[in-house]
Amino acid sequence: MRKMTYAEGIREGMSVKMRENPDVFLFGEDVGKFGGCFGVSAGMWDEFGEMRVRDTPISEGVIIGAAVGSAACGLKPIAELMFIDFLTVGMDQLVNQAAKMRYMFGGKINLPMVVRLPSGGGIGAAAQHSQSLEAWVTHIPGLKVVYPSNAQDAYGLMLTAIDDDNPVMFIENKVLYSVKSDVEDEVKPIPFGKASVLREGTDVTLISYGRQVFDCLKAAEKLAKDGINAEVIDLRSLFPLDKATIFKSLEKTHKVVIVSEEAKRGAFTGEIASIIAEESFFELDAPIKRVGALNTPVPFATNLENYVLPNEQDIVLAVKSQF
Amino acid sequence: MRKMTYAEGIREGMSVKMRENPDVFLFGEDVGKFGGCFGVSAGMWDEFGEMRVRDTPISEGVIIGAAVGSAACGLKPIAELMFIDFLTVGMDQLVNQAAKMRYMFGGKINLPMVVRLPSGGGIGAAAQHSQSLEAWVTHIPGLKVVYPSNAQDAYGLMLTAIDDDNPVMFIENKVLYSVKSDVEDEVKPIPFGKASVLREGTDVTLISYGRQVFDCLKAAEKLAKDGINAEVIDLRSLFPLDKATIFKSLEKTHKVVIVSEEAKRGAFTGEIASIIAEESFFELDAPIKRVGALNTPVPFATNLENYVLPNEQDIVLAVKSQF
Amino acid sequence: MNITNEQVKNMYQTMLKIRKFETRAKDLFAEGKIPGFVHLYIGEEATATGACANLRDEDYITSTHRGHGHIIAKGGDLKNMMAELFGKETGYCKGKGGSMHIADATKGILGANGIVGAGHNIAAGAGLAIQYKKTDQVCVCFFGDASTNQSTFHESMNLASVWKLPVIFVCENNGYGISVSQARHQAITDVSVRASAYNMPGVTIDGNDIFAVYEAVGEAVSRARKGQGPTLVECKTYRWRGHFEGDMTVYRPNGELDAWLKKDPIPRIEKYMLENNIMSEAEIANENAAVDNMIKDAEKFAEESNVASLESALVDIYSDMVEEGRVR
Amino acid sequence: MNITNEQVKNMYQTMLKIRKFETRAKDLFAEGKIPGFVHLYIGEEATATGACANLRDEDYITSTHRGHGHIIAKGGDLKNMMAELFGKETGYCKGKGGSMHIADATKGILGANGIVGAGHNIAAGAGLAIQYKKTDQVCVCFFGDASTNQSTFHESMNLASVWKLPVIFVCENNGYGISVSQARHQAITDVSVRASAYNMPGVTIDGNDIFAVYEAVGEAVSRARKGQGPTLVECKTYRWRGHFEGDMTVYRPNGELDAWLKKDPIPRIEKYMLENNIMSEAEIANENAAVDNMIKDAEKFAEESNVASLESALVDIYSDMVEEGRVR
Ligand SMILES: Cc1ncc(C[n+]2csc(CCOP(=O)(O)OP(=O)(O)O)c2C)c(N)n1
Ligand SMILES: Cc1ncc(C[n+]2csc(CCOP(=O)(O)OP(=O)(O)O)c2C)c(N)n1
Ligand SMILES: [Mg+2]
Ligand SMILES: [Mg+2]
Repeated sequence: MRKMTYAEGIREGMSVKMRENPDVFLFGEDVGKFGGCFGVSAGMWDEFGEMRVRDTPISEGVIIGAAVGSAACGLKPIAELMFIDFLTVGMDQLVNQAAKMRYMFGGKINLPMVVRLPSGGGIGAAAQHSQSLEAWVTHIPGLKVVYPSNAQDAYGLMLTAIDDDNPVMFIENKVLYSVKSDVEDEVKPIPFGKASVLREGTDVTLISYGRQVFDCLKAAEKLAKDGINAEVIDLRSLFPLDKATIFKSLEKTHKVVIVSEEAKRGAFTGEIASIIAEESFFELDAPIKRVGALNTPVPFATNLENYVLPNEQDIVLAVKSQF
Repeated sequence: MRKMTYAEGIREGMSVKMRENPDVFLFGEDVGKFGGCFGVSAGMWDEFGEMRVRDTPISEGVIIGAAVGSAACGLKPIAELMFIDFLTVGMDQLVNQAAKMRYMFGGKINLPMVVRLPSGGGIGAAAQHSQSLEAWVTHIPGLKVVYPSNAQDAYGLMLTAIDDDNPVMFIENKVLYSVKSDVEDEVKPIPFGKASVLREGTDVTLISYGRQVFDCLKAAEKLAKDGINAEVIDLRSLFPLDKATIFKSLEKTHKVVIVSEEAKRGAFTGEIASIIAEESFFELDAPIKRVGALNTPVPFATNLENYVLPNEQDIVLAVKSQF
Repeated sequence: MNITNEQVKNMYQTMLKIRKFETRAKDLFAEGKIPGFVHLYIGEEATATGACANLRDEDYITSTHRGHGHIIAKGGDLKNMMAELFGKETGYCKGKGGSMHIADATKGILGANGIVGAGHNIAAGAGLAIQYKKTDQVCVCFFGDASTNQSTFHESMNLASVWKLPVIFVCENNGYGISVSQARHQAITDVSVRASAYNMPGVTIDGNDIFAVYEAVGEAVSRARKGQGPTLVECKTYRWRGHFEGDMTVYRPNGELDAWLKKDPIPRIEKYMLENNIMSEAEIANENAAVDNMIKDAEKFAEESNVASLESALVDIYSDMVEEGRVR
Repeated sequence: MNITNEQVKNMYQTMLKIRKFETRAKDLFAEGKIPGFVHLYIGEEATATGACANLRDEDYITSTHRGHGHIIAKGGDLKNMMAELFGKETGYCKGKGGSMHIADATKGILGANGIVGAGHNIAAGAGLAIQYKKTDQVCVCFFGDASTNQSTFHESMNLASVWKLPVIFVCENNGYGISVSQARHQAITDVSVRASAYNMPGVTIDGNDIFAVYEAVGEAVSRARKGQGPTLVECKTYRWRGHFEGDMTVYRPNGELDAWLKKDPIPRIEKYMLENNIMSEAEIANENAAVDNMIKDAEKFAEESNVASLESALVDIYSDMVEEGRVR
């Protein structure tokens, strides 16, 4: 066991695979000597050289497009977008090409590519650099979407993502990059579609992923003081989604609060809520609560940003409203 | 009262405003003499001239971007994208610029712009020309989103959209373009956020919009034969959303099926379902059912496309599962 | 010119295959046998044919909405193509793609594409893969004049030039993007001038002169194979039909089509072959009959094939997961 | 050169305002008073100043992530700017935008922008509005060298040229996009060569020579005002600081910064003014003191202003709807 930051977990996952397979490479804006805007690829340029850790021009369209094209021709690209907000620039290559090519071509093509997407607010970066856009990509058949919350998961999910023969959206949380946590000495690939239960509980199920997992855990501690025993689920993989773990928990708790950092309207949490309302309705004995960011662009000023983004207090209140 | 096609309703809405206000203009690919790929602007070039019905190069980014820029400078642009699928190319200008500028600039700018988005499958146009992407835009604070199902609504909503000081996504259904329906002699602007109840019923609420409204009505007729009396709500406006009409209906029926043509995973119907599960939970006495397209890209072959897209039979079955 | 008689004959056959395949597809569309959109390449055959005559099976191409010609020229199978247009399970895409999405990985065909300009970026990616693997393959990226205003043109040209990727950008300048003439969509007449924005060689040639295309693309291919980077080759040509079947071409000036009909690349190569004793009139007639038969066979194959099973809609989304179907 | 002494003095003051505003912002960022990202323009002042000296209040500009200089040069208010950097309610954006989103519609400032290249398209839209309304306004679009590889550069240059829009594209070529030098992000050395891809005039000038900038942009402005369409003006310059505050500039070759420090545009204009008796040493000192005071006032204003109320986060999303807040 050792301690690693979340960023190191991602880096190690990539590096292990790059050592193993010469077809794996990383490219994106300033990923090279600069080490990436958030330092995630620091040192990789030294180890792997400039062809395998390659700086691109500022052209998100061709970053994703070249990932598609090179994957179609047998490589295993990892494309980094500096911020998930820049998906907007390369959306066509992702949604109309990467996600659909296998299907449109009758299954006769493999697209083993990973797109790394630093996401979320909390660093005062304002509306164009703080979004959470997982709802867009989970909506698109043909994409897989994972969102780790800690170093070990980041590492293990990255191993799986690189081995996958399909386009994988690897969403990373910017605030978590510097957070350290335990990592096993030998990290195994973590299969997609397996949530992890971070805290067992009997009274309410808190479903979350990414940074909000920590808010859920904090909320659970507070709730425990009030005699409410919360179960906390970290989805880790948004699609495929581990419905079994969710339903199993609901059979115990019969109450659920779903938490993410997304603007609440149209959030991926809505998809989870509606799956529960459709498939596990009779287990419920309270309204399904969702906690998200307010339906605003993310404001710049620290006080406003803190107000707009969700926190553990919002979760506590949501849970209490169910009792 | 007269009959108009859906396309004519849209055209009339635009033309009325263009006659009224010289700052309103339409631009996009082949909207001019060609009349638009689906003929929606047929004849407008003759009436308004080439500066006000203006053909653009194939550059969706600058189509939306120039709408933003010209709206910021006092015009009232209507930008047509040929297919909603091409939003992917201009997404940045929509999401990071149009939707956020007012907020980022502290409210000190107006962006009265309409983006017309022909949407949906059913014409054998395959995966890149058949998508329903309303979930993306409803998720973005700063955008308004409407989706008419008939000529009168298209006309009246267009009047409102053009008068609105905010970016309005005007989603149009390609299959409906040629469908005729009654239009009042004098069409008034239809306020956003007002659903219309197309059929009153007591046993189950069918919520839908666009083309699926007709599937709901057909399903309601079939259900009526089995003694199930369905209420059918046409949302017309996805954001703002008329929650009051939904909740009122549920107080009567206590059952709901939500229908759209979107790939079901991550669909806007999930947002509606989760709003109900959160805010109107205790009215429900059956699982919230959603009917959507299967979670696949839209296939080309007619039989496959028909299979993937939802139809009235799917709605009937969803309703029956609740009884 | 460095070209064998055998090559000329092959080119001729390829052009005939394209012309006849599409002429038949046009009729089948009119008869309602082919759903969706069909964009025909008739009149532009020399470009795809001349360009692809320089390529090997393991070289790549990217194509467009107007892709039949490129695919046939790169060795695509007529039967699988026609079956795909019909939406049958024996089609290249098992009926899931249709005219705009035909691909054949075994021939390096990275797909027709319904998104104008999307192929540019995919071609850059193919070039990147080739460079990374250090082979001497190339990728030819086909695209229209109007697509050169799309974002992807710029991004991919820039990337290809700064990284010296083995991509040949072949612009088929047919003077229009749907109804919008070149003069109304860009302020230039030769698209090849755009090459200088990337410090890339650029040439403009007669796209209906198959030998000019063959040579210009050939030179670009050999530069690319040697690691000398990308080239932009602009081929001036014209589409005889409307943008898609059903387009009434109201935007065309009188006489424009007629002028181009006279530049039909097929009689041109026939004349050349006759003059140079490459094929006789009789051989030409035979070749035509042979290709007619291929098209008939393709149509028969398509007609007789089954439509795909509904369950087939649920696979090929992912390599390893199948979607749930309808619970009817 | 057609320039009055008054104009030169104004330009000098503007450059001082930019330099001193940013130098102070740098320190305030280091002290933790300014959250988020700060991208400084220090060293590039002559470009924004020379360009905007040609503009009227009703002319437009679009700006970038490195926007302070453009905004000050176009007449932005230092107090509102500093307050915005602090995230206060008296800031230009009421604290909702921050450094990367300052805008001032009353001065035609269509906003700094956090998305590289986004301003290009917005500028095209401003140009379209001007042309549509038939006024003689213009729009100056500022952007960096690396942004000329972004999709928007191409789309907007093409649209502006084919529609002859009154847009002046001013490229601030400081040799880098973050850590990537120009040679590694594009295969050209003069961005102005890209103008020919759009049949648009393009020039390259010394961006640290304020008079050269003033003249080149001035010529472009007068063409644009006359309806003669857009121009690309490339200004070679250099940013003294890292890409953003905190960047250690590991990617810079030794000596590169030093060479550029010698080209500081501020002593250059001082020398010119002294030589031409436009300002004396004493007047220069006075001007410096005056600007120092403006910056102090701006800082004081920012310090003393209130942070915005939490409820203010809920407005300005739409013109006519307010969002629901937290139910805490
Ligand atoms: C991104 C995108 N925008 C618009 C379209 C609609 N469209 C299809 S083909 C076409 C014209 C393309 O013109 P050009 O590139 O010159 O090719 P050509 O059709 O002339 O061969 C347009 C506008 C599209 N398919 N994709
Ligand atoms: C679409 C997009 N991609 C990437 C970034 C991250 N980014 C911000 S500034 C910058 C470099 C811009 O370089 P240049 O255009 O030359 O301007 P400079 O910073 O040198 O003034 C990058 C990559 C961004 N903000 N937006
Ligand atoms: Mg064309
Ligand atoms: Mg730069």
